[in-house]
Amino acid sequence: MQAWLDQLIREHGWLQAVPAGLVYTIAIVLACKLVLVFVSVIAGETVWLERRVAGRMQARIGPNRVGPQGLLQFVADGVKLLAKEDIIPASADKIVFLLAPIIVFAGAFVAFAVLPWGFGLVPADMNIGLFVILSLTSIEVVGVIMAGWASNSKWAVLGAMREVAQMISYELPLGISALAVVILAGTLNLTDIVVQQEGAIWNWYVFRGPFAFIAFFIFATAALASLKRAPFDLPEAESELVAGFHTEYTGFRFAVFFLAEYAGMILFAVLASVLFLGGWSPGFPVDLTGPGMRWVGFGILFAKTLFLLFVMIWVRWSLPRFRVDRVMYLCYKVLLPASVVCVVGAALQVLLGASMGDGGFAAWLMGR
Amino acid sequence: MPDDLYLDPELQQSVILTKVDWLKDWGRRNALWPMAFGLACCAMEMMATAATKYDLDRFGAGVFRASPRQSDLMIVAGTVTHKMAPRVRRLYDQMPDPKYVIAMGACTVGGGPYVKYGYHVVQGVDLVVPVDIYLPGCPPRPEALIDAIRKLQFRIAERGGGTLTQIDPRPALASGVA
Amino acid sequence: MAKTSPAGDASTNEADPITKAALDLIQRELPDAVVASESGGKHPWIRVKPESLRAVARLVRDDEGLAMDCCHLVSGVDWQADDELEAVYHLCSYAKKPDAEYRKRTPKNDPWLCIKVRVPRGAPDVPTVMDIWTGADWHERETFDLVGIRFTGRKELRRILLPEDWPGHPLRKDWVTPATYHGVPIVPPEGL
Amino acid sequence: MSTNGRSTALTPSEAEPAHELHERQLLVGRDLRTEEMVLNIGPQHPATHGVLRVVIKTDGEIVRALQPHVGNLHRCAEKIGESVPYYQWVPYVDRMDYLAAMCNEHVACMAIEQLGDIQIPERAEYIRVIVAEVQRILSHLMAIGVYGLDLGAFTPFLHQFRERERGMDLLDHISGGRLLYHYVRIGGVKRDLSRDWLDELDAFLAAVEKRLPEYNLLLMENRIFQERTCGIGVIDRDTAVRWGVTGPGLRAAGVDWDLRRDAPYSVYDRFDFDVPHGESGIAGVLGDCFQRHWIRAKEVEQSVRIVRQALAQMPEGPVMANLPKSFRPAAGEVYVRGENPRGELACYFVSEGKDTAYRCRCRGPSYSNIAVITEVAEGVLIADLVALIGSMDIVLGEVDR
Repeated sequence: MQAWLDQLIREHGWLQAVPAGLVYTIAIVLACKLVLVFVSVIAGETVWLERRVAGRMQARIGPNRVGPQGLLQFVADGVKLLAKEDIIPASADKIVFLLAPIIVFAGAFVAFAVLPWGFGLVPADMNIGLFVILSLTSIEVVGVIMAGWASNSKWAVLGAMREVAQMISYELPLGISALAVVILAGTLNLTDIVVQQEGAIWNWYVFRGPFAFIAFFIFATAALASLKRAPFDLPEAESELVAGFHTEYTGFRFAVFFLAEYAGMILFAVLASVLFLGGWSPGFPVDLTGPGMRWVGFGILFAKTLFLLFVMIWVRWSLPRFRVDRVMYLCYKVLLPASVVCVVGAALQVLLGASMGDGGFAAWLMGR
Repeated sequence: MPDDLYLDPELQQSVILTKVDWLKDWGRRNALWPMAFGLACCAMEMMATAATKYDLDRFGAGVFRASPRQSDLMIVAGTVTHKMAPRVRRLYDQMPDPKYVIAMGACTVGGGPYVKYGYHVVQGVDLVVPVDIYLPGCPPRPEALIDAIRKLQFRIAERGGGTLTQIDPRPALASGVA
Repeated sequence: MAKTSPAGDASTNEADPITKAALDLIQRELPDAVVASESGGKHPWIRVKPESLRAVARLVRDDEGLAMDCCHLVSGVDWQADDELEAVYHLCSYAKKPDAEYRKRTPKNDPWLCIKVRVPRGAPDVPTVMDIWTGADWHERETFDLVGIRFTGRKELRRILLPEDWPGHPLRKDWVTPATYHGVPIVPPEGL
Repeated sequence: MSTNGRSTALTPSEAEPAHELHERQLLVGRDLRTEEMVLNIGPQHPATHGVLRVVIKTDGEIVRALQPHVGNLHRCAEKIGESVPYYQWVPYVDRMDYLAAMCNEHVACMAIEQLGDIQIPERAEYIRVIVAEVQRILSHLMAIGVYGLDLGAFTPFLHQFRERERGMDLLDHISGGRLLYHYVRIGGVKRDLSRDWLDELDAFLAAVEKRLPEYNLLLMENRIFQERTCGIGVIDRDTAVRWGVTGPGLRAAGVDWDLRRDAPYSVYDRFDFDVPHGESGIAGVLGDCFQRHWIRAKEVEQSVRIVRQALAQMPEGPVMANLPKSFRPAAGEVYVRGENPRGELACYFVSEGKDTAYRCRCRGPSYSNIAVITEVAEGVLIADLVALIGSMDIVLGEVDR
C-alpha cells in the first residue's frame, strides 16, 4: 500500500505540503475503517447466508421478510442487540468481563490487515503475512478464557475450558499443515504464495502433490475446529452447555462475539483459498495484476471464499457434534501426525522437485 | 429502554430522535429472538412452529437462544406449576430489557383445564411475570403462535419506544418470588 | 370378603393362576402373613401384614415359578372410612413369558401380581421394598409425597413431585386446598 | 480437561474403591483430580426435554454423582381423576404423555371400560389400533429427531417434522386437534374414518417408509453419531428390570418383551409383527444408547406393518357402544397396562360405584425410565449424560403427571 500512497503523493502536488506521516496515518485509518465495515457487512451477510442455507437444507425457507429476501435481517439483529439492556452480572469480574469481547473482536479483525484480497489489494503486505495471521487468531483464546472466567458462571467456565483446550490443540495441525505450503512456496508472504499459483489449475497448491492435497484437508478440519464450528462446536454446545463461554453476555457484547465468529470464518475461508486454492487465480493463465483486473481477481477470490463458507455451513448443518475426548483424539493422534508427515513429505518433494523440473509434482505427473 | 420517558415531549418530536426510535423499533420487532423455554405440551407446538412447515425464522424470530441473556421474547409454552414459578420469574429477571412475554396456551393464560382441581398449577403465568400477548388454545396451533408473534410485532411498531411490559393487565403477585 | 371385590359372574371369578400360585407359595412359606385375598375377577390381589411385606416380597421375587423381578407400580389409597392407608404393589415378571392362557382375552389378561398392605392412618409406616426392587424407590417417594405413607428403613424419603415445603399430602381424602402458596393463589376463582 | 478416566458404563459396583488403588495408578490418573463442581442442569436447559432438573457433581467433564429432580410439571392428574367423572378425565390423560396422546387415551379408556364391563364394537378396536400406531410412528419420529438435536445434529430434527406434520394433519382431520385429540372415548371412538382419510393414511405410510432410511443414513450410519452413542449409557438387563425400565429401553437391554405381543390387549393378537430387541448388529453393545435409538427406528417399521394389517382386516360396523347417560361402574378395582411408545403405561382405578373414581393412579413409563439414570450415569462425561437422557426419550408431562 505504501508504494501506492507514494505514487498518490507524487501525482497530487498539494499532498506534498502535508507531512508524509500524517498522510500515511489517515490512509491507514481509512483503510482500517474500510476493512472493518466490509468485513462486518460480509460477516453479517454470512449469518444471513447461513440461515438461508440451513433453511434450504431443512426444508424451510429462512428469514425472508426483512428487506429483499431477508438480506437486511442482520441489520435488524444488530440494531436490536445495540438497543438491548447491557447486563453485567453482579458477581462478575467487571473489568475482565468488559475487556473480553474487545480482545476476541480485535483478534479476529486485526488479522484482516495482512490478508490479500487481490493483487496489491492488501492493507499491509508483510513478508511474514501467514505467520502474523496465525499468531493474531490465537489471541482470541485469551479473550475467550477471560469471558468464561469473568462471567462467574459454571457454564461459561466449562465452555471456556473446552474452547481453550480445543483451540490451543488445533493451532498445531493448523500451523503445521500451512507450513507444508510454506515449504513448497518458500515464502510466508501471502501475495507471493498466490502469484506462484497463477496459471493453470494444477499450479494451485492443493493439486501440487499428495502432501499439499492432504494438508488442505487437515487445514480445513483444523480451521473448522479452531473456529468452533460444528461438528467441533463443543464450547458453545447448546444441548450441553447452554451457550458456552458467552452465556452471560447480553446485547452488543454478545453481538461482538457473534461477529468475531463469523469474521473468523471469512478469514479462514480467504486464507484457505489463498494458500491452497490459488487465491485470485481463476485456474487458467490470465494477467490479473492490472489496476482494473485486480478487482476481477478480487471477485474470483470472493467467489472461492463464498464456496468455502458454504461448505462450512453445509458441514455444520449435516453432522452431529463430536464428544470432547474424541476431539482431542482426532487432533493429537490423527491430524497432528498427518500434518507432520505432510510437512516432511513437502520438504522431500521440494528436494526431489529440483530434479523433476520447474512445474512441480503435478506437472511432472501429467508428463509436462 | 425507558429513556424516552424522561425526554421532553417537544424533544421527542425531533426528526432525528423519531428516526432513531423508528430504527430501534424496527430492529426490535424484526429480530425477536425467543428463549428456548418449553414447559409442557405447548412446547411441542412451539417446536413445530419453528420447524419445517411453519418456519418461524421467516419473521426473524427463529433464533432460539438457550441463554435468557440473549433472548428478547419468552414464550411461556406450557403449564406453570408452583414449583416452577420461581424459576420462570428468575429467567424473566435474567432477560435484558426490552423483553416481551407471550403466554402460550390455556394453562398460562389462566390455569386452563387444571384451574379447578390442579392444586399445583399456577392460575395463569401473569401471576408470576407480566404478559404482553395472551394466546389461548390447548395447545394453540402453530398458525396461532405466528399470529401472536405478528401481533407483538405490530404492537412494538405502534407503541414504539419503551417496553410493553410497563402496562400490566394484572399485577404480578409473585414479583418477590425470585 | 373385602368390599372392593368385583361383582362379576361365574366366569370372571375363575382363579387367576399367578395370584393362585403366589397365594399358595406365601401360605406355605409364611403361614400367617396373608390377611385377605381375592384370587379371581378382574383384579386379584393378596393382602399381607405390613411386618411380613418384605419377606413376602423376597419370596415372590426369588421363587422360580413367579420370578417377580420388577415392581411395576406402588400406589397409595386412602381408605378414610376405615381410617386406614393402603399401599398397593403391582409386580410383574420379565423373566417368565406368560402362559398360553394369558394369550386369550380374559378379564385379567395381563400377568401381574398385586400385593397390598394396610396400615392405620395415624401411624402409616410401611417397610420399604426399595432394596428388593430398586425401581420402587421413586414410586415410594411419590406415594409418600402425595398420600403420606411413610416408608421405613430407606434412605432419603423426601418429597419428589411437590416442593419441600408443601402443606400436607394432596391425595388424602381430608386434605384441604390451601388458599395460597408463597403468595400465589391455589384455590380457583369464584364461580368455577 | 481430563480425557482419561472415562468409562462407558461405570456402575458403582464396577468402579474401583479409592482405597484399593495402587500407588502407581494414583500417579497415572487420579492425581489430576481437581476440585469437584456442582452443576445444576435445568429446569431450563435445552437437553432436559422440558423441565427436568439434574444436579450433577463434576470433576472436570466427568460426572461423579447425579441427582435428578422432577415435579416441575406436576399437574395433579391423579387428583383430577378422583374429582371429575370418568369421561371427563380422558382428556387429562392426553396431556400426560403429550407426544403419545392417542396411546394414552387407548389405555385409559380400556381401563375404564374394563371397570364398567363395557364391550366396544370391533371396528372401534381396529380404529384405536390404527390411530395408536400412527401416534407411535409420530412419537418415535420425534424421538429420533430430538436425539439428533441432543447430539448436535439439527437437520434430522427438522426433517422428521416433514412426516410428523403429515401425521399430525391426519390425526387432526379425525379429531380436530394437532397434538391432543380426545378422539378415543369410553365405549369406542368419536367418529368413523372416511375413505379420503384412509387414502391419506396410505400416502403417509408410504412417505414414512420412504424417508425412514434417510434418517437412518443421517444418524445411525454416521460415524460421529456412532461414536457418541455406542457403548454409552449401558443399561444391562438386570438394571433395566430392577428399575422398571420399559419400552425401547427394556428391549435394548435384551429383554424380548412387548405387551402388544406378550399380553395382547385390544386386537393386537390378530396382527403379525416383530418385536425388535437386543443388539442391532450395526454397532454398539447391548443396552447402550445406540440400541435404544435403533429399536425406535425399527418399531416405526413394525407400526407401519401393523397399520397396514389393521386396514386390511378392519370390519364394517358402528364405532361407538351404547352407553348409559350416567356412567357408574360397579365397585371394584382394575389395573390395565398398555405398550406406549415410551414404555408401559398403566392405569389403576379403584371404584366405589360413584361416577368418579375413588382412587386413580397412573404409571408413566418415563418416570421409571428416568429414575434409572441415577445408577448408570456416574462416571460418564457431561456430553454422554446428554446422550443418555436423550436416549431414554422422556416426556416430563408423564414423569410428573
